[in-house]
Amino acid sequence: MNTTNGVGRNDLSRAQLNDALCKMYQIRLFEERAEALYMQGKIHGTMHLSIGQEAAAVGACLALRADDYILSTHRGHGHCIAKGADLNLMMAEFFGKEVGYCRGRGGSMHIADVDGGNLGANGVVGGGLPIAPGVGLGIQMQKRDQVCVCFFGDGAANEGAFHESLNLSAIWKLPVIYVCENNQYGMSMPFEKAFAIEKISTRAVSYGMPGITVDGNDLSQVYQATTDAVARARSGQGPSLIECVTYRWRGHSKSDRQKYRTREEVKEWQARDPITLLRAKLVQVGLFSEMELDVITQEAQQTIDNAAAFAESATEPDPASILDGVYV
Amino acid sequence: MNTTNGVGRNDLSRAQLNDALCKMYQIRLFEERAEALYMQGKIHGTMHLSIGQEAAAVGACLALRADDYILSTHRGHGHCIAKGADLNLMMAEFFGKEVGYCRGRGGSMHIADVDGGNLGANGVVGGGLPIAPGVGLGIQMQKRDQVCVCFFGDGAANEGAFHESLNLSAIWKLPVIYVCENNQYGMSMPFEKAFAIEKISTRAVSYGMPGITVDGNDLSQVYQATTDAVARARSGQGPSLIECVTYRWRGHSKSDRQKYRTREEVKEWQARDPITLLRAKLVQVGLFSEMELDVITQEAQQTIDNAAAFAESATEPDPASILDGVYV
Amino acid sequence: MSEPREITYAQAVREALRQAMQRDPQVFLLGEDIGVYGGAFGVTDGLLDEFGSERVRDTPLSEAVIAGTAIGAAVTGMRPVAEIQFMDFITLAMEQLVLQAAKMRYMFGGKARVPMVLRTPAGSGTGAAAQHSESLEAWFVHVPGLKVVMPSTPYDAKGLLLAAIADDNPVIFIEHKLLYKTKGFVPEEYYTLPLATSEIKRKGKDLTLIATSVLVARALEAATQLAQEGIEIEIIDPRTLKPLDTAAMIQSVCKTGKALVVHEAPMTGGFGGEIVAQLCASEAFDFLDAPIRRLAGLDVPIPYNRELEKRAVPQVADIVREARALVRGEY
Amino acid sequence: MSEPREITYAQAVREALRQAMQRDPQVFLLGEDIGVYGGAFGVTDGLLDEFGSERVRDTPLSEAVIAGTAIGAAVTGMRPVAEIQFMDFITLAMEQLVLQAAKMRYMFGGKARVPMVLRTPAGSGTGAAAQHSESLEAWFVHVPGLKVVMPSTPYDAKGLLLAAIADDNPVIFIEHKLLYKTKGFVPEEYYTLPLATSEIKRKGKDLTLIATSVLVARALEAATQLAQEGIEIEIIDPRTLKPLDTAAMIQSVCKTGKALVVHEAPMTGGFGGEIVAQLCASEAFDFLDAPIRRLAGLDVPIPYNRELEKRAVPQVADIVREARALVRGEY
Ligand SMILES: Cc1ncc(C[n+]2csc(CCOP(=O)(O)OP(=O)(O)O)c2C)c(N)n1
Ligand SMILES: Cc1ncc(C[n+]2csc(CCOP(=O)(O)OP(=O)(O)O)c2C)c(N)n1
Ligand SMILES: [Mg+2]
Ligand SMILES: [Mg+2]
Repeated sequence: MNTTNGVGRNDLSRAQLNDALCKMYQIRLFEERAEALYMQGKIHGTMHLSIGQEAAAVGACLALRADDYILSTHRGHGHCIAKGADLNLMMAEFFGKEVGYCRGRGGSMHIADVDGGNLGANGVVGGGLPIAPGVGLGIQMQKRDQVCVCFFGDGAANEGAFHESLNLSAIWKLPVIYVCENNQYGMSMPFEKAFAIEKISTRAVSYGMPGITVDGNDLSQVYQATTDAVARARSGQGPSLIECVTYRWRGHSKSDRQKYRTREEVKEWQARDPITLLRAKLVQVGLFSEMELDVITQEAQQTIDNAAAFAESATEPDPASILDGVYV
Repeated sequence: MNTTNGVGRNDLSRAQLNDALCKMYQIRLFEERAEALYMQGKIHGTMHLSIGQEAAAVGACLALRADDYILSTHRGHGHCIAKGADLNLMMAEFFGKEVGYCRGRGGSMHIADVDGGNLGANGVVGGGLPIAPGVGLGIQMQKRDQVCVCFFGDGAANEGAFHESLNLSAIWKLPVIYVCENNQYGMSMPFEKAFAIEKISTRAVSYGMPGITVDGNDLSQVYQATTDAVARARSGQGPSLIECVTYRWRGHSKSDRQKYRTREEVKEWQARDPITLLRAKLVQVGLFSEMELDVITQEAQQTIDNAAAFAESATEPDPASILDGVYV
Repeated sequence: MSEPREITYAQAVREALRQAMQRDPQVFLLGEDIGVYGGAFGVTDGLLDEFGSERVRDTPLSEAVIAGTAIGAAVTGMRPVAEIQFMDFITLAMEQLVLQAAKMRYMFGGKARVPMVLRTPAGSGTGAAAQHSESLEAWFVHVPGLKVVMPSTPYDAKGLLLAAIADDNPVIFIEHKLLYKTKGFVPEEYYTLPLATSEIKRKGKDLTLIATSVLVARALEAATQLAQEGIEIEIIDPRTLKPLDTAAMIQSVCKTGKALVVHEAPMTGGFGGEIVAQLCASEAFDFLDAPIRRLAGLDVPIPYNRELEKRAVPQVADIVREARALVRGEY
Repeated sequence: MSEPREITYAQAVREALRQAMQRDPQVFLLGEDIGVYGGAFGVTDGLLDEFGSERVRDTPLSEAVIAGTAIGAAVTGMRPVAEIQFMDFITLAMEQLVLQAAKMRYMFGGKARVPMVLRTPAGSGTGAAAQHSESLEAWFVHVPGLKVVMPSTPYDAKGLLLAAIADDNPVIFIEHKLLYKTKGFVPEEYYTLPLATSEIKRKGKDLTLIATSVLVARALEAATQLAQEGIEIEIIDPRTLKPLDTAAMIQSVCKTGKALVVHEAPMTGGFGGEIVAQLCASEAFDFLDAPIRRLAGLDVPIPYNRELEKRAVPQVADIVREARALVRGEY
């Protein structure tokens, strides 16, 4: 069956679209809540919000099976939710609670859900890149048909790790999909100053793999590119590089005065809100009514409220357990 | 004046060609001698011979001024001689003598001639790559008009350092010329297995710099490509990548059984000896007679004989001086 | 001499950078987000405006090449001061720092100079968890050819940084995130402190406590508490870990007969072992009336949870407890 | 049990790799030139023929990704044994080893396993100079989450490597180039030695000498010479540096009253400091009748010149001299 519902070339079912929109809302609302809780002093440390980038995380993960893997980044809440994390355990981790995904040891920057195929956020920019071929190799050598999506930012694409990783995956034809979220900045470093090229996807040429740049705020473009790359990877044809052009609305982290960009620029990108865009499209093609979409939003809101309540009431780790898990 | 003497588009004077051929012979003969001395147990450690690759080293350095810089590699004798090293001090270093370029501390893998613009061989594959932008930056910030040639192998082109280095030089338009000596192998790893692309020069695209592949056994091709790149660099237009396709005749180092390649392959490449090719061309265009060329060869031989004698009779470092030079 | 003036540790570092750049046109800065952003901890704030983007250079995310660029610029006549945004990420620059910067001069028979400084903030206490809290000074102490500086006060930070920049060797200059906002007296004028002089931060007769970086302040607080019990602790800060000035420590231990070494990095394989070993091999050995002890971080990646994070490294109460036990002869 | 049989250290390592691969299909090898070349020191010779290129994987020159690939494969169910061709180049893989492999399990709340081994040859003595002679074990000892093994004999090499491969934690397995050709008794069958048991390599009553890797053999030779003078040295090899088994050392020092720690790596910041500190804090302290001393490499990059290279690290004569002085009470 090759009918199209108008939301992209690949056939996305109503259920899938429902799920995708719900997850995009969950990401947005989860991060807004986390931010507020941080302001209230209930969450400490730092966090990197991906508000504005929801379509990239959800679009890419929508093309995955539950048993596929992802490697995430410091800006990883979206990936985590998109891959199907339990929001309660996730929020509990932000609170540093024992029941959190990492028993309170990891926090925002290290959330992982190994059983759910999320091999972890990463505090090191580009830190997941060298691991990606290993995940691909583990899959290949064990003759499974999973794939691994390795997320990273535009900034990470200038780390040496990028080069070594893409080359190894290419020469060994490993089932890895490299998804670069080009949100225009590596902290304060604008894309144009860090690169002497127009598109990061150009770099695929160096490794003999396909490279494509898509509108990272358009769920269906991300989904389609990833679906193609997944098909390639699953059938043993090797890795691909996908560049999702997008933008982060918030500062880099909690200490950013944002002197490197203008309000106007932020506003321009906010006018292309990936959630608003998807909503509009879903109504336009007649798949959902505005009311149905509001219900999705409310449901998402509810899961966040529940998560915050769950996390706040959960218990702290026992200090005596501090050494647990350093070694097996 | 844009006349051509038939040995390439750029005008190479008779004196330059004389010098070039002499240096190619010196490299060949120096290495053959060093190899023999190693077999006799007079030189210890290990060494990486560049026999068969002489045109790349000499062609690139021929395009440089005496005050330009090079960063060399573990297979660096050729670069060192091409950049104008004193063969006596070089050979003395192989013998580990006090008068050697590195006071006997460095040996084959670390020969440097900082005053002569050779910033050192390097025991780390790709070790010079991250340093290259720094040399370029030192030149740029001090408003000098020198350039830096950074040599590296095909194997090194897969180190993360390659990526970071080329990108930084590109975005800052640094006067660096990246000369990749693709001799088909990184130790035992054949080019085709380590790369999923046909030409390393393709990778220039990732950094928005010009990339070119030349016959590394043809002195004039290497010289021309380097001359173009040097002109670009000196005039503030930034870096270039030049791939010299060549071949090493000897094993990787002194412990190589060469099981990864065939004798036939070696023979095919030996049939394209860069020295023989240059000699033939010089005679063919009528610039030198066979007899004149024999004189050059003999002169080269003489410098090597002298160097070996000088080195052998030089004195050992004083063991009490062992800590000299760890700090300034 | 100017009026006494209190500024923060971050300001002291910035002032050192500014004065070094004013005095010497060869000095320049490079690193991630050091320009308009002012550095992840605001240390370089304002320097871009003052010196321009030629001398305050924002780099891409390429730590190996940040180190390498510093080396190349240094060897060709500049005096780069590079920043690695968190000490954790110095792991990406180890080859350049250890195999190139540290060895270049020696390998080349003394015929090159690598006058570079690499600044980096270390330590835990900010809730940033395991990959943003490293204290890796011990690694660099183990590398011949490098110098390692680790100031604990604004005054030391300024004087030692200016000395490091003036030094012709590669220097790893380790700042501490929790110290950035601490204040202290700092002269306005340019001054340097020699690289290799420890300082007695507090006089005492009962115990010699050797502490580094953020632990110096905690040790001072512990000493104040213990003074109320009549226990007088002498606190020595090596300030420069390599080269290390052990004279004051040895003298002090000869007097007190007891020594406690305190640092934040994990105990096992930490810098404390080096101090213990040097004391042990010195004339102080004969004066010891208790084992030399170490109080240091647990052998654990720094956890995110606030309480666990605190437990992972020595706090004031831990120092009080340990020092008291040692003085009371409980070991 | 099979007949006593002598094989080399390199053969012992190879035999361990072979037996591990035979027993467990998840075990595989990756590294530079480990296939048809057989490894830079011939250690993996023949394994490609036996197990094929799927399980004996030649990589490009990409050390960071060699380590990362091992991590990724380990976390998804394999048991990779990676090789870094010379320990020097582990500097290119530090981020992956220290920030990822070592911390992953802890950061993830104990919910991941990283059963990988990273083998690498260390040490000087081959004339390969400063960038091919590193002994960096002390760095890894300082990293919570890693284990560090450093065998000194063929027997230990085989048993410890098999244990390392069977271990569910990341293990840095440090071989020594000069040991590869040394021979010793090695059982043919599969056996493991626990990761954390030191061994008394020689009994003696006058001095406890703790040595690692190539220095164990030199210490044994020194002990033989000293025995002719009536000095009986007890030699202990920790074998596994992390976790470290100090029981035998402490017991020995309680008996001899004197300790000398010997290693090849530069003295300053080396592993010796850790041993001194642990002994110092143990019950052995009260039995010491001389300062604990260290004999280690000079603080110098390894020089090329043969004679200088030898001087840079402890030789038999140095051990004899140092041990004799310590026993004679000259310190
Ligand atoms: C190796 C490393 N260097 C520096 C940092 C500090 N840092 C964290 S995020 C960041 C910018 C990353 O940019 P990018 O990859 O584009 O991701 P984004 O933050 O835009 O999502 C920096 C400099 C780090 N965490 N890791
Ligand atoms: C970082 C690093 N990894 C490995 C080695 C060991 N090694 C020395 S040369 C070499 C091959 C290098 O290949 P290439 O760059 O093509 O240079 P070539 O030897 O062919 O001239 C290897 C693996 C090294 N010296 N440095
Ligand atoms: Mg970005
Ligand atoms: Mg090659």
